[in-house]
This record gives sequence, C-alpha cells and structure tokens, in this order.
Amino acid sequence: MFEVIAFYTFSILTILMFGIVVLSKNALYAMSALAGGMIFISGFFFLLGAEFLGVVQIVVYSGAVMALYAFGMMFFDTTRDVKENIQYKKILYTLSVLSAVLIVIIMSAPLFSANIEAIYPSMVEGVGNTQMVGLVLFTKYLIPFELAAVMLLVAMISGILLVSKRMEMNLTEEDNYEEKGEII
Amino acid sequence: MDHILSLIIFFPLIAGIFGFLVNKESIRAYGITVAFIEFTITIALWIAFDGNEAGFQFVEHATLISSFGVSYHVGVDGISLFLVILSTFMTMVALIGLNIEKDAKNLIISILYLEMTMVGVFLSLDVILFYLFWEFSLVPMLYIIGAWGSDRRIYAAIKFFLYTFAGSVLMLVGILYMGYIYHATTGVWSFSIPDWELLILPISTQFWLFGAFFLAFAIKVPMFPFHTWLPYAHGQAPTVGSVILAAVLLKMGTYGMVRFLLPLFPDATIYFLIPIAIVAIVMVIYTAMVAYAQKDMKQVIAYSSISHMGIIILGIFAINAEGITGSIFLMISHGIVSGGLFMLVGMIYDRRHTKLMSEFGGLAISMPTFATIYGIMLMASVGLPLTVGFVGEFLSLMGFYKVNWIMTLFAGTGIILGAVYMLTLYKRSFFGEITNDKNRGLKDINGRELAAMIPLVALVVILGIYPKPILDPIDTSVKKMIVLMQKKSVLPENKEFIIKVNSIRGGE
Amino acid sequence: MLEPISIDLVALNVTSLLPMAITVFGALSIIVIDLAAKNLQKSFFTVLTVLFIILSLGAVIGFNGEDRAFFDVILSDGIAMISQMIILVTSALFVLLALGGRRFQEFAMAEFYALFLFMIAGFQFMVSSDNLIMIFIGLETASLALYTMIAMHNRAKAHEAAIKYFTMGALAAGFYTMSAMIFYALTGSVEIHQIALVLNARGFEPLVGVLAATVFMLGALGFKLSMVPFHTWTPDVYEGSSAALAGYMSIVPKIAGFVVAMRLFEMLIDSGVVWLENILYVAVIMTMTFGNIVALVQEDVKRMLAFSSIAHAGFVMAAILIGTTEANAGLFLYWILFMFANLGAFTMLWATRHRQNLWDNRYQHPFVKFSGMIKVSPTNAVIMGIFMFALAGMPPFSVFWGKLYLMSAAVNSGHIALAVIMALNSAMAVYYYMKLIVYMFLKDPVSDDENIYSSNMSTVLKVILGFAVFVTSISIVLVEPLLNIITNYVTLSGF
Amino acid sequence: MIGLTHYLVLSAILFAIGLVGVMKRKNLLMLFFSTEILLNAVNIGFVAIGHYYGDLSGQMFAFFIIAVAASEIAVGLGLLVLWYKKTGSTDLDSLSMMKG
Amino acid sequence: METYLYIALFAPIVGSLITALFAQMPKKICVGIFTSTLIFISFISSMILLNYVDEDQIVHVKLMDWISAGNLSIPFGFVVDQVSVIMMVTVTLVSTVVHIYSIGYMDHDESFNRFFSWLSAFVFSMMILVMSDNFVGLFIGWEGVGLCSWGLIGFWYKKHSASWAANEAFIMNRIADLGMLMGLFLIYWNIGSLQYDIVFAQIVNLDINVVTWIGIFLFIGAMGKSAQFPLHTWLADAMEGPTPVSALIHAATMVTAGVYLIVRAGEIYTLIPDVGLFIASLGAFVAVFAASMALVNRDLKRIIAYSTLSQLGYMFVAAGLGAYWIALFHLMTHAFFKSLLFLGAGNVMHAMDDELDIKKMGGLYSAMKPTAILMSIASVALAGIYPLAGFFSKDKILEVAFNNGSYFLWFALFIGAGMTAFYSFRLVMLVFFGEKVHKKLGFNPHEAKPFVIYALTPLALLAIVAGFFEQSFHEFTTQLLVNYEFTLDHSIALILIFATSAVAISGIAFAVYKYKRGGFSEKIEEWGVYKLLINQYYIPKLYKDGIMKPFTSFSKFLWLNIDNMIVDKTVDMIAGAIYGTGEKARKMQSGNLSSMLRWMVAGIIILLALAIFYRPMV
Repeated sequence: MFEVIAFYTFSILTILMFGIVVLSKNALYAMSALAGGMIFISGFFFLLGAEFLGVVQIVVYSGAVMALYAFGMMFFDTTRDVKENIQYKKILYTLSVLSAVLIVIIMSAPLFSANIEAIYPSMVEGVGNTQMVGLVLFTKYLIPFELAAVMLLVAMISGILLVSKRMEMNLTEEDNYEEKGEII
Repeated sequence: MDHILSLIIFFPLIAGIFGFLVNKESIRAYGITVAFIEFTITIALWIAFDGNEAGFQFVEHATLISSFGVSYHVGVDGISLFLVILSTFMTMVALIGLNIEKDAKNLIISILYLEMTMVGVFLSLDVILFYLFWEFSLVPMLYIIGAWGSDRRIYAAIKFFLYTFAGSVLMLVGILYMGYIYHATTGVWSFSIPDWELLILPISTQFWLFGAFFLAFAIKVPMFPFHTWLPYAHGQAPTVGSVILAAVLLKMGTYGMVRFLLPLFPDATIYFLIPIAIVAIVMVIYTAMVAYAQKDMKQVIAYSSISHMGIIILGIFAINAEGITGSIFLMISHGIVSGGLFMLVGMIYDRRHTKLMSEFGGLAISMPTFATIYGIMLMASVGLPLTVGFVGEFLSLMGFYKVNWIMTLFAGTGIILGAVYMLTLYKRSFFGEITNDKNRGLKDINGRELAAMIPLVALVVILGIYPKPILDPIDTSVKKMIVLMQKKSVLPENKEFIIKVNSIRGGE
Repeated sequence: MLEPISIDLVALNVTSLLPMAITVFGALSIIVIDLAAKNLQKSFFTVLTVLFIILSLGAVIGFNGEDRAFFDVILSDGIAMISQMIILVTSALFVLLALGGRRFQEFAMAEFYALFLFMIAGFQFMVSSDNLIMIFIGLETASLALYTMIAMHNRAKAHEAAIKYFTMGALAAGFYTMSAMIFYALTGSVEIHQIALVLNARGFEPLVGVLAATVFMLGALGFKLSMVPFHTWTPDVYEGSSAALAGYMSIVPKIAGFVVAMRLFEMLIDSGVVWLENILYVAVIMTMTFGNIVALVQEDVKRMLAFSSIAHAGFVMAAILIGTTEANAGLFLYWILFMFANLGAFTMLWATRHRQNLWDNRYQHPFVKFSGMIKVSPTNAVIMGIFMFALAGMPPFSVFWGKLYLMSAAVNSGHIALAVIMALNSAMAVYYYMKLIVYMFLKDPVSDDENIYSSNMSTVLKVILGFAVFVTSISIVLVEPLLNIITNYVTLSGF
Repeated sequence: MIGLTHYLVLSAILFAIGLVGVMKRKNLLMLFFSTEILLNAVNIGFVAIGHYYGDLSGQMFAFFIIAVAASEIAVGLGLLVLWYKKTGSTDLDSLSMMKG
Repeated sequence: METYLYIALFAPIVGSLITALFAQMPKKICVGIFTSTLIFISFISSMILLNYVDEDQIVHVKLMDWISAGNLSIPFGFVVDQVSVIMMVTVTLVSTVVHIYSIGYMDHDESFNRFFSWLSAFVFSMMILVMSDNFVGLFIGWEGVGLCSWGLIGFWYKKHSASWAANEAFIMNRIADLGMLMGLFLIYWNIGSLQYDIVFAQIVNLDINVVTWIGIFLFIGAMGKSAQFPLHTWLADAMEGPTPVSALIHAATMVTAGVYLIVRAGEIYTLIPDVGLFIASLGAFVAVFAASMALVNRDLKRIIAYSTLSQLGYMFVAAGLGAYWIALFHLMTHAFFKSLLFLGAGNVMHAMDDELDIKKMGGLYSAMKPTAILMSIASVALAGIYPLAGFFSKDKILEVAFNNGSYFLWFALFIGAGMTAFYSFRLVMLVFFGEKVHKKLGFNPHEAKPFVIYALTPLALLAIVAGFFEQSFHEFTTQLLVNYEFTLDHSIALILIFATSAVAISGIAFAVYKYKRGGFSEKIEEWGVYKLLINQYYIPKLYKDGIMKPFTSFSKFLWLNIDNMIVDKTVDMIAGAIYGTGEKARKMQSGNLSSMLRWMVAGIIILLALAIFYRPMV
C-alpha cells in the first residue's frame, strides 16, 4: 500500500516538475523544477531497492549537474523570463501528442516475461544493494567503468578547453597575410 | 605476338602519360606518331590474324579478382578485329586533321586515352573489363566536348555523359545478375564472355537480362527515342570529337548488341525482334526526315548517323549471316564515311565559323577539290555501289528481308530519304552562285586536311570495290555465332526460326 | 553471503584490450607531455598520435586470442578487428592532415590530439563489444570528443556545427537508451547475443515491443549513419568543421555505426523480422535518393560531399539489409575504397582552404572556386577529378569495385529491384560529381593565381594526396587481397 | 500493486515530456534540460525492470547513463559558453549560418 | 576475247579517271580527244566482240569476288552475249559520237575537262550495267549511271534549276531502285544466287506468286530509270543538262536501261504474262501521255524529251508483251535517231545562244542547212516512215500489240504514232522553216563546226539504214532471247503497216500544212486541253504541292515539335524533375536546429506508428 501511494505521489510530482521544466518561461523555475524532479526520481530508486543509485542520482544530478547549470545560467544571464519564438506550433503539438500516445501504448504492452532468469541477481541473501553494485561494477562492468572514467576525462578536458582563454585567439588571424578579410 | 592485344590497349595509355613531357609545339606530331604506331600495330594484328578461325585469337587471360571471377581477359575475333582497326585508324585520321591550338596537349592526350578505351571495349572478353572501358570512354569524350566545343558545350557534354551513363548502370545490374546465374549454375564465378556463351538461360531470365543490356546499347547507339543527346553532342563537339564519336563510339552500342544480346539471349532476341525492328525503322525514317529539316550542316550528318545506325540494328536483328556480317561491315563503313563527313564539315567551319547551310551556297566554285571529296563521301553515305557504304547497307537490308519484307521495304525508304537530305544539303551548300561574299575567297582544302582525307577517300573506294578481306573474317565468326545461337535457344520454334532465316527458300 | 571473488586472469583475455589501452595510454601521455613540456610543435603531437595509432593497429593485427574477454563485455571478433583496422588506418591518415601549410587553432593544442586518441578508443570499444552499455559508453566517449574537436576549429560556423551535432546527439542518446531499455525489458539482458537468444525463445512476442526497441535503435544509429530523416545534421556539421575533420567524420563514426547496426539488425533480420527488412528497405532507398537529390542542387563542394556521403551511407546500409556474408564483406570493402576516395577529396579541399572567402559570402569551397582549375593548377585538377570519378563509381577507380560488389551481393540474394535502384542512384549521383569536373575542366578560370589552390598545401598533404591517388587508381588490384582479408574476418565472426 | 507496467508507462510519459521539451525549447540551455529528462525517464525504466527481473544490469545501465548525462552537460555547457561568447545569445534561432 | 571485253569495259573509266585529274584546270582540248579515242577503242572492241558473239560464242569472265557473306556470293562477273553485245555496240557507238560532238559543243565551257570525265564515267557505268552477269552488277551500273546522270544534269551547278533537276532525277531513281533492291532480295532468298544463268535456270521452279512479285519489283526499278509514269517528271527536267548529255543519257542509253532490264529478265517475265500485260499497258499509256505533252510544248529539248518518253513507252509495250527482241531493236534504232535529233537540237541551241523556245526560231534552214537535214532525217525516222529505221521497229511493236489481241493497246499506239509524226514535224517546221522570228529578236545563228557535223553523219546513216538489219538482228538476238511468235496473217500485217504509215504521214502532212501558214492561232492557248498539256497534266505541280511541300513541313514538324519538344523535352523534364525535387527537398534542410530535432522525433513517430500498425506478412 505504501508502495502504491509512494509511486503515485512521486509520479505525479515528477511529471509535474518535468512539466514545469518543459513549459515554464522562466529559466530559473525550470531549473529548480528539474532539480526537484531529479530528487523525486531518486525516490523511485529507493522505492525499487536501488539505494546506491538513488544516492548517486541525488549527488550527481542535484549536486553536480544542477550546480553546473546554475553557473551556466548566471553566465548567460537568463535568470529572467526568456522569450521563445516557437514556429509551426501545430506540427509541434501533433508531434507531441503522437509521441506521447505511441510511446505509452508501446510501454503498456506486456514486455515483461516471467520466465527470464536474472544473470546478475540483485538480491542475494544478506548482501546489500551497494555491495552488489560494487561487485558487479568491478567485475563484469569493470571495462565500461574504466571507459566511463575516460569519458569523464574527455568531458573534463572538453569543458575546460572550450571555456578557456585559448579558444579566444585565432592562429590563422595572427599569421601574416597581406590580404585582409573575414576569416572563415 | 602473344601480348599484342595488351600492347594495343595500353600503348596509347602509356604514350598519353609520356605525352605530358612533350612540349606544346611538338605535341601534335607526337600524337600523330603515336596514333600511327598504334595503327601499324593493329595492322600487324590483322596480318597475323587467322581469317579462317572463327573463335577468339590472341587470347590473354590474367585473373584480377579470383574470388569474384573478374579477370583481365582479352581476345579478338572477326567481329571485333575490324572495329579495333577502325578505332585506331579513325583516331589517326582525326589527329592528322586536328588543328586546334588551344590546350592542344590536353586534347591530344585525351584523344589517346579515348583510343585506349575504345580499343579496350572491342577487345575485352571479360564483361567487367568491358564495362570498365565502356564507362571510361565517356570521360575523355566529356572533356573533349565540354572543353573544346562551341557555345552550349557544357550542356551537351553533360547530357551526353549522364544519358549514356544512366543507360549503362542498368547494364551493370544485368551483368551482375548474369554473373550470379553463372555462379549459381556452375558454382564458379566468371564474367568471361566465352564462358557465358555456353550458358543456356530460361526464357524469362533472358527477357530481363536482354532488357538491361539492350537499354544501355540502345542509348549508346542511339536508338529512337533515346537519341536526343547525339545531335547536341555533335552540334557542340569540336571536329575531332564528332569524328571519333560518330565513327567509333556509336559502334560500341551495336557491337555490344552483336557480342552480348545475340549469343547470350537468343530466345529473347527473337522474341523482341519485331518490336526492335519497328523502332529501328521508325528511327531510320524519322531521323532521316528530321535530318532533312535541319539548318545546320553538322546536324544533318548527326541525324543521318542515327538513321544509318537504324539500318545497322536491323541488320543485326536479321539473325542471319548476311544481315549480321553486313551490319558489322556497315559499322565500319559508316565509321569511315561519317567520320569523313564530320571532318569535312569541320574544315568548312574552320574557314567560315558557321555551319549553317544558309550561309553557304556555291562552295563548289571557290573550293572545287573540297567539293569533290565532300561529294564522294556524300555518295558513300547515300550508299552508292562501289563505295563502302553500299556493301553493308545492301547486306543488312537483304538479311532483314528474310525476316520481314514489308518492314524491309519501309527501312529501305531510308535510302531514298538519305538521298533526299544529303543531296539537298549538297545543293544548298555547294551548288548555285556564290551569294555570300564571305564564301568567295575561301581557300580550298590544304595539305594537312588532304592528308587526313585522302586515306578516307581511298578506303571508301577500295573497300567499296574489294570488301572481301574484311567480310570473310567477319562472316566466319558470325556464322559460328549463329550456330551457337541456334544451339542455345531454348524454344524449338526459335531454333527453327534461326534455321529458317539462314536458309534459302524457307529452310529447304 | 557474498562469496569471495576469484577471477581467472587468463580467462579475462587481457590482450584483447591492448589496442584500446594503447590509444588511451597515448592520449594520457600526450596530456602529460603537454603539461611537462610547453611549446611543442603540432608536428610532434601529430606524429606521436600517428605512432600510437600504428602501435594500436599493430596490436589489432597481432591479436589472436579468444573472441570474448572481460566477462563477455569485450567481443573481439572478425568485424571488430576489421572495423578497428579501418578506423585506425583512417585516423592515421586523416590526423596527418593537421600538418597543412597553414596554422590552425585546434592543431596547435595538445588536447586536440589527446581527444583524437580518446575518440579512437571510444570507437574501438564501440565496435568490439556486443554489450549495449559498453557500446553506449564508447559511443558517447567518441562523440563528446568529436563535438569538442569540431568546436575547436574556432570559427562561428564550427561552433554552430558543434552545437547542432551535440544537441541532436543528445536526443539520439536518449533514443539509444530507450531502445536498450525496451530490449532489457523484453529480455532481461543488455547483451546482443543474449537478447537474441531470449527473443528467439520468446518467439519475438510481443512483437510491438521488439519493433519499438528496433525503432529507437534505428533512430539512434540512423543518426550516426545519417539515415533519412535523422541525417539533418550531416551537411551543416561537415560544412562547419574543417575539411580534415569532415572527411574523417564521413568515414569513421559511420563504420562504427555500421558495425553496431550489423550486430543488432542482422540478428533481427535473420530471425525473420520482416518488418525491419521492409523498413530498412525503404530507409535505404530514401537515404540514397535523398542524399543524391539534394546533393544535386548544392553550391558548395563540401556540402555536396556531405550529401553524397549520406547517399553512400544509404548505399552501404543496403548491405545490412541484404545480410549475406558477401554483402557484409562488400560493406567493408566499399567503405575502405570509399575512404581512400574521400580522403583524397577532403584533403584536396583542405589543401585549397583559403583564409578568406574569395568566391562566396558563405561557402569556403563553392563550385565557382574550382572553375578552370585545369588551366591554373592542372595537377591538382586532375587529382581532384580522379577522386570525383572514384566517388561517382566510375570504373576503374576505387568506389566502383565497392559498388560492383555490393550490387552483386544484392543481386545474388535476390534483391534485384534494390540493385536496380542502387544503379539508378549511382547514375543520378554522377551528375553532381560531374558538376565539379565540369567546373574544373570545362569552365574558364576565375583567377590565374595558382597559389589560390595551394594555400594550405604542404609536403605531407602532397604525400597523402599522392597515396590516395595511387590507391584509388590501382584499386583494381587491391580488391582481391582486400576481399580475402575481409571475407576471412567476416566469416570468422559469423556474419 | 504497482507492476512493471506502471513504471514503464511513467517512464514513457516522462520520455514524451522530454521529447516535447526537445522539440519546443528554443533556449539552448533549457533544451539541454529536456535531454536530461529523456535520460532520467529511461533511468526509471531501467531500474524498475532490473528490480522486477531481480537483475542488476538495469541499475548498471542507469548508473552509466547518469555518468553520460553528466559528461554531456559538461561538454554541452562548454559549447554553449563558447557560442554565447561569440554571439551573446543562447537562442537556438541564432544558429542560422548554415542551411540548405 | 577476254582482253577485248576488258578493253571495252575499262577504256572509258581509264579516260575518266585520268581526265578527272585535270578537272579543275582550264580547258585542254587533248582531254576531249583522249577520252573520245578511248571510247572509240571501246567501240572497236565491242564490234570485235559482236563479231565474235555472232559466231554463237559467249564470253563470260569473272574478274574477282566482290561481296560474299552467308550463302551470298557476288562476283564481279561479266558476260558478253547477244543481248549485251548489242547494247555495248549501241552505247559505245552513240558515246563515241557524243564525245566527238562534245569537243565542239563544250568548246567554250570553263569546265570542259570535268565534262569529259563525267561523260566517260557514265559510259563505264553503262557498260557495267549491260555487261554484268548478275543482278547486283547490273545494280552497280544502274546506280553508277544514276550518279553520272546526277553529275551531268547538274553540270552547270551554278544554275539553281540544274542542280534541282539533278537531285530530282537522282531521288526519283532512288525510289525505283528501292523496288529493284527488293526484287533482288526476293530473288536471292528464293534462289540463293543473283547470277543470271542460275536465276533463269531455276526461276521456273518457284511459286508463281513469288515470281510475280519479283517481276513487279524489278519493273518498279525499270520504271524509275526509264521514267515511266508516275516517275516520269525527272526526264523533262533533266534537260537542264548540256545537250550532249541529253543525247547520250536521256535519249540513247541510260533511260533505256529499264527496257534492257526487262529484256534481260525476259525469262522471268515470260512466266508472268499478267505483269507483262500491265507493263505493256503502262507503256502504251505513257506513249500517248508523253506524246500529248510534246504536242504543245515550246521548249526544243523538252519536246524531244517527251518524245523519248513516248518511245520508251513503245519499247515497254513490246517488252511487256514478250517481244523482247523487238523491244531491243526499237531501243537500238531509237538510240540512233533520237541522239541525232538531240545533237541537232544542240546545234540549234548553240546557234541561238542557248535559246530554247521554238516559237522564237523559225527559218533557220537557211543558216544551218546540214543540221536541218540531219534533224529532218531523224524526225522522219522517229515518225516511222519507210524506209527509215523507225518504221521497222515501231511498226513491229504495233504489230505485236495487235497480234497479242490487245487491240486497245494497239489503238493507243496507233494514235501515238500519229501524234509522234505531228509533233516531230511541228518542231522541224517551227525551227527550220516558216517566218524568221529570230531575226526580230536579234539572234544571229550560225552553223556548227564541220567536224561536229561529220561526227553526226554515222548516226544519220544508221537512222536511215538500221531498219534493214531487222532480219539479222532478229536471228542474232533470239539465239538468247525468247522468240516472239507472230500468228498474224500476212495480209493483216500489211494492212496494219499501211494504216500506221498513213497515220504517220497524215500527221506529218498536217503539221507541215498547218505550220506553213503560221501555225495555230493564239486562241488555243485558252483551251483547257492546252493548259492541261502545257502544264504537264499538273503532275509536277502535284508532286511539288502534294509531296514535296508536305514532306518538308512534316519534317520541320518532326524536328521542331516532336524531336525538340517531345522527345528531348521528356529527357530534360526527367532531369529537371529530379533537380526540382532536389530544390524542394533542400527546404527540409532549413538549418534550424529545432526543426532538425523535430524531424528526428517525427521519424521516430512514423516508425513507431508503423511498428504498431504495420504488420507485413512473413
């Protein structure tokens, strides 16, 4: 019973929050709603027994990602209302409604099969979720994990590089050309 | 002598590459020399060729892609021998007659490449190799038309290129399907024509493949209604381009018909015989009439080429030795004659910078020798006996007569209409008083031009009087092919048909 | 209670990781070197990158271990090998384009080379796994590096291109995860071989689920492979990136995408999902035709090449639809041959890259730029002409053989209509390649200054061009050995 | 009882919301928000499926998706900053140099 | 004897080719002499051969193979038998005279050398035509004479009308040649050979329908060369050529080739009397038809040309009815007197500075007596008055017609004979006698050079005496040809002879009587019949308006409307459509990120919808 109530509460809240994200004109509201939605999603994770993931969700999203966004927003000076010039609204609405309907129809199909045996069981007697996750992560998914590290490194390098001062100079411009003109 | 065919194919290529080193002033001499050497080699080939042997000779075979059956496979038989000689000969003549100064180096090297591809098409026994040369022949021609042509050259060049290219891609599918069937039947990949010729195909397969191949050839020939690229190409091309285009490139289409359609798909050939013949006849009459309506001298000859190609097609689809031999001979003679005519038009264009007949009149007064040579070529084009034009036309029509006499009668109107437009052209341009003062002081044909024309005129007469050395080897190979067709055809009535059209008095 | 983990190191097959490890190590070492020693020239980094790539290539070629490694996460089968080879060779060739005659922002930065190697590693992981998670991470690693590299070109257009690519990439990532989720829901697994097993066991029921998963995967991979209608980024991104990178993008990300598509879609088609076959059929035709038709009307060579690469991708995708060994071998053959032609074409664009827009307000390489090139710079014109002919599928140049083989594969598996459409499309494609030829050879020059066509030319570029011309021209003799190698690898992995 | 389907439908709805955002948003920053929604929607699905199968792969996938999302944001924001510096706008319609 | 054969055959071409080298040089008298000599040599050889053949021996040689393909084998083979030798002698004889005559006639022409080259080439072609031992060889000559005729009619190519007439002649002949070619094909595919001996030996084995078709096709060929209705218009127009050409080609030799063909193929035509009757009927029709046009024409040469046409009709009547030797005989005699007539006309023309209107002449007798006598002889011969050549041959034809029971034919010919006599003497009277109109117009006529006149004397002599060789000719030719059996009573034959002679004489008398008094009044020019005749039954006009103009405009229509607007436009339209689609599809590429994303989502939606609703049957 608790599960049902929790599910519906969280569901409504997440949908609401994300609805605000998508529809709000105010970037600040949108960002706050996004952060809220993320936290509610972690609620589902806890509900589903994925405590580790729930924590990660809160830490990464609400912590790191939102902080990034907040900095970005300050930089872009978009805390006030943003004007959006939306074209071809009919197409947009049609596509929105259609996508929602179709995806929901598909998801409500009986995708689940009872006679599939878990390969990496999440519930082993006396072992917590975090422990299990650690186990699988460092055996089976060791390589993806390492690669994810590489990916984060790439993201880090990219992030630093893209906002660094070095991207403001232009070597081609510095070259001594006789002609003048727009650099392409 | 073992590798003479490779020599013939690749000599122009190598010479072309080295041509970049030759300086501008002497490039023309270089081109002529190379073409002459090439021609000499082909003559040597002719001498070494055994005319009594019907099969392929001087065959060379080297595998290129063994897992896919693609190989470098060349050989020559009576059918291709003379087309090869025609190619090298016309290239030589065209180069002798060449007088373009602008970027002559690029032009001459392009012509040499073109020569390689033409020879390659006729000598290839591997279909992929054939296709390779077939497609590649478009490139130098595109360049020649597009770079040295007249005002609308680019339109004409692109039209020529795209049209023919589009036609041949379907042939590629056909080739691949044929290869697949060969593989499915024998378990071996092969694209070699002699191998394919042994394959007996079911009727429906034959139909499809016939269609795929036929379209490519029909566009190349060009058959009505796929002919509209040709007048543009000719109209815009420089003389040398027109000469080679008319003399050799068009023959690739008809050569393809003889080489592929007949021996590979005998039943489909017989099935489609009448429709194709009707188109060919329409083509003969229609283009002859269109030729008559032209104002531009070169266009007349361009359309007349189409008309003559109609007769060639008719001869091929007669499926008897007389018709096919005749049409192959007609290919050669038309090559010589139309090439010559285009050169002559080019000469007059060099002098007057126009090709409109209304600008001329009375040219016979100012340029008598020119007019005489023009007249000889014209008469050969009209198909006067004892010129080269008659033999092929006579045999082709005679061959087709056995298939259907009424259609032959209609096709025969081509020889009347041919006389109509050709003589009208001659009258308008050469006869009458000189009305346009610009024509008055025109110089008669000069040494260079004469050097180019005399071989052509000589051939027109010599081959008209003594075509035997050419007819015999062709005939030998054609007869062998007909026997093959007869053996291969699936339906008994088609077998009978082939026997019938090849015998006097209905198969007695 | 949790049992102690005991892992057999031998069973891990660590050597299978060697190629990727080398590239990652190379990337890290470049960063470290850059930190340690300032003011190193781009040539140093370029060559170093090439060296690492060669080492990695050596590791790929030298690999002879088991298919599966690291708990089946790594799958070093034949197509993984062959695609890695293609990726590495292409990367080595294209990174050398950094050594052009002019200085460019991105090539002066060591990070570029590091990102480049990371990207290669990402693609390597992507192709050598059938675990959807692994593929995803590899894909994202590579993509993120690629976005950055595009932006590093540091022109407004480059930034625009990067943002467009990034945003659409993010959406595609959403599609990918959605697809993976549905597959997971259906089968409880994220490994393709396992998915296949379970799906077969379930008899592909509920079909709508399978199809939905396929649809999202089509969206995600279609984006990578620039399949209509997920292709819209292609021309803009190519136009915005430097020619060197654009050329690279037309080859490597796509081959990685093809490998994944082969693993997933062929499994489905082979199991009799006719729907997918039909959809792919339509998609292939649409992609080919759309690419060709729009390429016809382009004014810029690079954009034209972008659309043409859409068409080429469509052409090659037919191989996945056909699904025979011959077709799959044809796919790789085609792509290798296409790579050389494209390498040449983009290198040429790169070499003619001029600092200013002399010809058009918007485009760097409008057709007009090349008009009359044969008179001003004949060698370059002839070389460019050869590449155009090659791309157009003119025999005897490289791409023709790929086309031949693929069409043959289509014919052999009974897809004659497809073969005909492919043929017609190649005929259509000829027009726009010919357009450049027409400009170069048949029109009059706009300028007599030969330097205009060699403002970024350097010895290295000349060597690369020479190499590309050589390979493109003699490809007729390369086909046989290439086919042998490819067929060998492809058959090994059971495709 | 709450079954898997509930979660999946929720996931679907959220995914659709994400799609709407992606299609509708003209402010690039807010458009990036929407891509986060897409990934989060899928995350819920993965974890739920994993839960009902008793399998950890779903959680693993979700874990990696979070990592990917974070990386994407880093790069995306970097690009956006670059663009903003150049044009002073984060409006999507300002990306209009290339078309056709 | 083969040597003589080759000499007879090749002497003219040697002359022609050598002369051709001088074609562009100024006049060289030796050119004329040289070619004339060679033709004369050819004539001598022909005479020797005639003598040889007379001993009942046939010369048959094969020079070399020409065309061989499939089962076909055509050699260059030549045969000298009774028929061909007659033709050879006639041709070379007339040619020799014409050549010599031309030296004088073409004296002032700037293209003197070219003329002789063409003329000799013509003789060579004609020799091939008559000497060939197969149909294709005949066809070579057939086309060869056509070519030379083209070159000679259009000899004064600066004149528009001349080159037009040349083309007309060539094209008209081509039409007929097609028929002939069809005939050859039919023969080949039924017999397997085109050699005369083989064909004639086997023709009897063929189905009668096939033989009929062969006969029809060959006759179509003959119709063109011999200018039979409806292909007759070119002959009158061909008078644009120099007069010696008209004499040689368009009177004596080339136009009779059609008759020669029918005679040669007599073995075929005897099998198909119906076709023969048709030929005869057409011949009789042309005989009257052409004669009627000659009645009113005022052009000196055209009158003679129509007369030729009419006489050809007579020959066809004979040939059609199976009297081959008579046709041949008339052919020969006609060659003599008709070329004489033409050459005389040439003299008159020269005298009158190329004026051709006979109404502008008159009274020329005083100025040019020899010519007047020669022409009168020829006219008498033409009219068929005893004892001149025309009498013997023409009367025989009438006799044949009567004998055959074709009284209608006979009657037509009978009328024709009267008309012939009338127009011949109308011409003589108007030109040589009566009022000297030319004086008023300021002409100053003079007689031709003596050697020209001397050159004509052999012809005149033959025109007078040739008739007496009838019996020996009969014996000679029927060794080869099918004999014609007269079943007519001798008395009836005699009556016929008298009747014919009477009508001829009365025709002459009428003409002399009428034109002594200044001819008919101007009023008859208002008559419908006169208009019909002077306009040649409106046939040239019909051809011009009914065939040429529609052909030209239809050609233009095909070119401009069909070829350019439909066939070519279709191609361009396909290309344009593809290109246009490209331009349209390009709009999809708006460059707006939002719409790009929407496209992606739309793609997914479409696919999802398909996933749900589209279920292909496996």
